[in-house]
Amino acid sequence: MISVQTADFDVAGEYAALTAGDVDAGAVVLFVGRVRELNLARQVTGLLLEHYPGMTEKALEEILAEARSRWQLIRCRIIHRIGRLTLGDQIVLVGVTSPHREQAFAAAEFLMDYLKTRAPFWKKEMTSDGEFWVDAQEKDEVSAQRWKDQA
Amino acid sequence: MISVQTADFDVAGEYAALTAGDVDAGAVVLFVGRVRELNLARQVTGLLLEHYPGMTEKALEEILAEARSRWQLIRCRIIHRIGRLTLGDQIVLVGVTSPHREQAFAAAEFLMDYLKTRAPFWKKEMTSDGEFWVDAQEKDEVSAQRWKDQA
Amino acid sequence: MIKVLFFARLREQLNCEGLELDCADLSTVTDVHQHLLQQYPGWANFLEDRKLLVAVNQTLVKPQHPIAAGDEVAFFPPVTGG
Amino acid sequence: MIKVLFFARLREQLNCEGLELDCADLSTVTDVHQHLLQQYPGWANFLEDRKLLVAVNQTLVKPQHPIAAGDEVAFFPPVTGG
Repeated sequence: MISVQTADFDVAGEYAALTAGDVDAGAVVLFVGRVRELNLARQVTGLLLEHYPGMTEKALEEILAEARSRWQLIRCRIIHRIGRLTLGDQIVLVGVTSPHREQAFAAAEFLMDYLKTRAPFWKKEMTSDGEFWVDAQEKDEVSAQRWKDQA
Repeated sequence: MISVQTADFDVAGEYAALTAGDVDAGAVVLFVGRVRELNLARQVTGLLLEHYPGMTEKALEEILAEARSRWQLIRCRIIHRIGRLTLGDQIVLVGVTSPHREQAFAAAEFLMDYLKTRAPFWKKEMTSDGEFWVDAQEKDEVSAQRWKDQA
Repeated sequence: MIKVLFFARLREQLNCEGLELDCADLSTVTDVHQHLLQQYPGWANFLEDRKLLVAVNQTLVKPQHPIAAGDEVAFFPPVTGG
Repeated sequence: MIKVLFFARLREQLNCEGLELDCADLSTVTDVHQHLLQQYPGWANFLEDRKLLVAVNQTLVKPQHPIAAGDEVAFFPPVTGG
């Protein structure tokens, strides 16, 4: 399931939903991305997250379908927040369950790599020197590329 | 921090402890291992987890120190349960926080791979055909070995 | 007609969220791009950024992708979510 | 004296959790192993399993590891936690 929302999310509730009533998932992997103070040597005080309504949801559904075609996943969850966020705030959650731990880890990493390079979100950082759009990082594209080589 | 315990653990509380008052950790990875019904084609009804008191804690501390020497980790948590467990029960939790997502993912996977091959825990499965000690799996040793090749 | 959208840094640089275009003479994304450059010469600095991505009907496509009436064409910088 | 411990499947096979040994003539883990085989011939089937692991003072070691009075020597099958 996919959500794009301004509201915060509750990791405990998401974990419960991923595992409730299930005895097949031996492995659960949760990833949470948060707003951190120091990014590429810039002192950050907050973020503004813009997105492309409609396309965002579509892109995330496609990424999720791709993950399901590659690994044996039981339940999957992606939540991405938009709007204004402050230090320490939760930005994104990826949760997957699988019978096998190596598949759960691979799928969660894949989802984050693809989300970071293919889903239309853009971060603007608030810093003491002003507001700046964040540049895409080469290393994120490299991370995403390794899944292609494996396909 | 490390705990070896018969009691269940609370993922929500562990997530809160990993992130409270922190604005440096951009990435949080949580892994939870659970008792699943179908293991290597055997129908499981429960597990008995034996360990080597004293050595277990020592082994886990060493594994954690090794992870901290390899990656930039802010907080780490390992909980492993012992004793009798039933279907769907939580067995193990590994939680790490890091400024960087790729490091958080790598550290969590490393901790699970090393825990599975170097920490003195043994599983006995309860099945409809009786109780059987679980054999170590070649693939777990292979998983653990890849970190050595990288060192 | 087609709908053209701009996002994030590009939206701010052009000071434009989107516009509508007659697509009678436009058959590919490249044609849309060229048309915008001719109509708004001041946008060249920003629209000629080779890193820009383009989506047609909310799917990432290549510059040679065909265009039809009713399409939604979006230009935006590399994404930075997550 | 040294303390010898057995765990999991091996503990059940030997029907023994542990025992104490005079270590005056034992200088390595291999010596301890040989001594056990001589003293308990019925254990050969289980103690000769090449996959068994051994820890001295709660650290995994190789068979040639030295032994000293007061050591805790544990034999056990490959671990299966997590």
